[in-house]
Amino acid sequence: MSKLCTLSDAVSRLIHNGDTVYLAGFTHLIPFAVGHEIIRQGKKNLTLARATPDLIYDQMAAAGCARKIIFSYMGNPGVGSLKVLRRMLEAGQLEWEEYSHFGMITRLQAGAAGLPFLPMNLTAAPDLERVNPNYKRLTDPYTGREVMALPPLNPDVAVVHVQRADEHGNAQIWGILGEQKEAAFAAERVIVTAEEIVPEEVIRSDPNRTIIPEFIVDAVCHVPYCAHPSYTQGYYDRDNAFYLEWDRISESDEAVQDYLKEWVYGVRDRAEYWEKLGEETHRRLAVSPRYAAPVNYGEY
Amino acid sequence: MSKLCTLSDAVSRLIHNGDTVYLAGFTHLIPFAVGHEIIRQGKKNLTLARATPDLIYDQMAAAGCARKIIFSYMGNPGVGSLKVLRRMLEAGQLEWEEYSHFGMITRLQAGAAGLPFLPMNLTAAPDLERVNPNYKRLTDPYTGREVMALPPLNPDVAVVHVQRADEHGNAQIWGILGEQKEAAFAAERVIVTAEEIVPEEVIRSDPNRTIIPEFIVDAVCHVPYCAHPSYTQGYYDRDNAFYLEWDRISESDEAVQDYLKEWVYGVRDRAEYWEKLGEETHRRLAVSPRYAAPVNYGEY
Amino acid sequence: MDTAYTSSELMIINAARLLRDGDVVFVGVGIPNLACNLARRTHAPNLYMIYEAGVIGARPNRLPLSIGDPTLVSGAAAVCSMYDIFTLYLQRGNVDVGFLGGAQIDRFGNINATVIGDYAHPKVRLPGSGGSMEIAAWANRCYIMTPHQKRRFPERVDFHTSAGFLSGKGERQASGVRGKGPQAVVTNLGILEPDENGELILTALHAGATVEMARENTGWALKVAPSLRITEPPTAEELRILREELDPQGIYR
Amino acid sequence: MDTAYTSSELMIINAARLLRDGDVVFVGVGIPNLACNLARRTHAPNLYMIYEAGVIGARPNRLPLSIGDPTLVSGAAAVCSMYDIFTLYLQRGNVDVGFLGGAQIDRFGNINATVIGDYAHPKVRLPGSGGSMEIAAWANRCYIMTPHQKRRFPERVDFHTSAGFLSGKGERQASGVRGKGPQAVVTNLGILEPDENGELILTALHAGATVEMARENTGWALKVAPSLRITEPPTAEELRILREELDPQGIYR
Repeated sequence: MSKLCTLSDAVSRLIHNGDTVYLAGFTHLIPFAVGHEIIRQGKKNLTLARATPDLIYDQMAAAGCARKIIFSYMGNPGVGSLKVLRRMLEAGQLEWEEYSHFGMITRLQAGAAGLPFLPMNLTAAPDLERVNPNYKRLTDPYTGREVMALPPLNPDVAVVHVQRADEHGNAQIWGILGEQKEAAFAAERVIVTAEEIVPEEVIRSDPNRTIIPEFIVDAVCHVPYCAHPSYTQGYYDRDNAFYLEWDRISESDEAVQDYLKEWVYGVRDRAEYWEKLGEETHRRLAVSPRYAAPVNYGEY
Repeated sequence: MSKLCTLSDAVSRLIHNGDTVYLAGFTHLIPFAVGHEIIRQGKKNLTLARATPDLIYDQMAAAGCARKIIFSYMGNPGVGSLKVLRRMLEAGQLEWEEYSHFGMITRLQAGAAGLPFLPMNLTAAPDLERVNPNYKRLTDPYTGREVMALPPLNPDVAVVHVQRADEHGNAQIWGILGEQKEAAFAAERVIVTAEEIVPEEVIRSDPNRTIIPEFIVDAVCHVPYCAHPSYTQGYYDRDNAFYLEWDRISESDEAVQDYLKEWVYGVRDRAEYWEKLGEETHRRLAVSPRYAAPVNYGEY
Repeated sequence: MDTAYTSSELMIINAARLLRDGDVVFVGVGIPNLACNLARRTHAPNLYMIYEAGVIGARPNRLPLSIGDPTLVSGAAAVCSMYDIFTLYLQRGNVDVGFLGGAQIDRFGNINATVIGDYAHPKVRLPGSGGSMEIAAWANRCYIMTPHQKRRFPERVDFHTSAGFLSGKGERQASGVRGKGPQAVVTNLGILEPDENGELILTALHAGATVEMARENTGWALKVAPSLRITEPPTAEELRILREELDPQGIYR
Repeated sequence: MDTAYTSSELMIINAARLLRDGDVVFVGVGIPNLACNLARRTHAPNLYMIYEAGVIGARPNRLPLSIGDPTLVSGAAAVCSMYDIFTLYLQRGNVDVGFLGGAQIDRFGNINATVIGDYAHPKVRLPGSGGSMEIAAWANRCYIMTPHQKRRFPERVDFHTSAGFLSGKGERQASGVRGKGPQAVVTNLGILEPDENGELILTALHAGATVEMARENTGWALKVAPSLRITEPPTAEELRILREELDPQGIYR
């Protein structure tokens, strides 16, 4: 059964006001186009969960989509701080819930695995445990020593961008894997966006590459360049210049709103956004090929 | 640093009498050649751990290598029972420790992850918990409900057969993954055997395919056809005829000893074993190619 | 074509009919595998087959002879580790149907695949749980296919390898396990299904079998459903697919 | 070549010298990345670089500008998930060295990367732990690189994001965490190392820096090691590699 639909349709149908959403991707494959579509559709009161909120949650928070943020590193990767979120947290305008990276992905892993909690070794750093009551202590029944635990995180919706998927939702990723698989299995609903929609024979030629199986996927959207200014390994480079530029834009609320007006509200979809970026940017982000060595599965 | 050595050298140097060894592979990539070399070197008092002991532990137990077996399914896959192990267990000649598959791999995962235990949801089947004191109950601190737990399994040695590895030990697998990665990370020492030793550029052309990184590997051995009568995806087929034949051989201890005499003690190494199998078997197990679709990582 | 059929064919065909289009099925080798492939080729084209070896959406070109046969992998939709298959798929609740087997199935659908006799000094040492302890607990529905023999259907199993309804449906529900438990036991004589207490009762007979035959071959006082029905005989098309396409060598006939 | 050098170059070169051949290092971006790459090109050719993004054995062709830069992946030995990198690699004890940073480092090497002021009503909201809470606990050894400023070296951190020696070495040892904790803090003035109680004391000065400068820029009564040494100045070769090969655009100069 084909689950192909437009991104606008997927967001309107599967993401509701008040949902907890997880736009997955650790620096790689961040689904910016989906964040922008959520902004355009004016979704409200979302809980935005991501290990690294990155620029996309700065933008969504600035657009008024967010009620709360769940995170483990609130920085502009390689640049500095996320100034919109920082201002909102310092001003008490946004609820938050905070973990270390390992705590965050432990919650996702528990959610994906259908477990009521997962243990972690102690870290001797007490303050995050003190301020976040989700951290609990347990006694290891084998050694009598204490461990920390966290409960599952099961977002209402996970969004995962991938290099290629078939129309059923079987999806393949290479490069940095981050928490893509865990977020998809933990979530109640899954939107897959893909650089390329390929015949299922392509997916089935390399089953070990598949991260997400079709039957947990609700919508498949063909969204080339979905990840810009983040990147898609093998398809286009990270736009480091924009990450630096955002550091300046996000200095002021006015500049942020101007940015949203021009680059989010002012374009219909990702195709128009990409075209608007212009040929010089396209050239700058283009990548020459470097192929994986062949792999033979054998005809059995 | 190259870790290439002969299999005989690796077994002699890294596997000691009394060790707990984990020859990994769920039906796929079972390192039969390593089991045979362990038999030839007369290792004693081993604890043999494997989810599915398969024919190789039947043979190693028959050869007198084993003191104890740790398992979760003691069958001849697709055929019936493992008659040597069954006779020894029924006669009280071998200690054993038993799990479900999930219990077994939960122990390996805890061992690999450096955790003192991992929880599992209850199964309402009480008897395995009753006879194996390693199963313990915990109270989930979030819901107040009970869960089961198991402690880590950290074998002294894991043996993992792979399609290809570089001389440093970076190893790649495709096809059924079983518990290969978990066994390698859980173990204190790791022996990698490979169908092909390839230049590190081949491995590094496709880093997402790498299951085991070099720095946890102690020895790399080039052992083509290591897995027969099990198989290596893309390289040769499973020898179902031999799995059926073992069902007959293992009816009697005499036939088993005759088999060992001819096919284990009677050959110097795997190359001689494979040659002895003969051309008709080689032809029967040959596989025609079916390649994975190309994947572009990009030159950055 | 010979329209007579064997006990195995009868069980396979009746089990296939229990599967629903779109079901995600945890498949074993042997006759459950044939039942699933038959269902895919008849009324359930979207049946999704997954294997405890970590293979997802397999489309085998030949009859797989073990649960880890390479033909399951070539052309599959995905492969994952064993830890992932038991957590992300099974424990998370993504598996609709599991097939179970064992040496003993008792009055409440509990299964023994571990030992006959005392555990520490077994009379017969069986293979053990494998995946079945968790499949029986966490798959939404389970089915069992077994020859109808008194020694296979004791009042109570010697060893409780995987859960049916324990001592009754209430006990399973109170245990908090997520699956609904065994929904049907398909034998060569008919079909047993749990009643409202979780006790297996005779709900269907195959043409030619009788209530007396079923009772004689069951180790407890077998109840008969008021709505006892006769199963539809295998159709020529079902037999053709089974014999010509799925098991041309007749390995499981 | 200009053999004068910046504070950053001085810190990078001195940190590089602390790495040992064969170390498995959890690398961050920025100056720790440069220190590791410099060590690989000088005395530690077998340094093994891994990244919290799940990249193992990276050999970047260009200077990575974020921890998830695609140049880290192309040509790497392996890629794994974040859950795997924090469990199989870090928690399992496979990581020899971690680099840490933060807004505050206190007398016992504890680090604050979370907030200045009250947590619920922060004066300054910092990025938070990321991987550092677990790196500080579980890597065998940790190093810190930071400019030597009084506000960065308070007597006690406002928020305890990651563990140094807590209130002293005994307390860390009693906590049962596996790593040995921070082994050195490299600043633009010199190097601080933990004494037998886990208190950071001045063990080295760079040429031109004085004990007084270090004391004035430290928020606690800084002790000086009896064996205080002067670090070797950067060599021309170290500066050449850093400037010509690793950071030709001078981004981190």
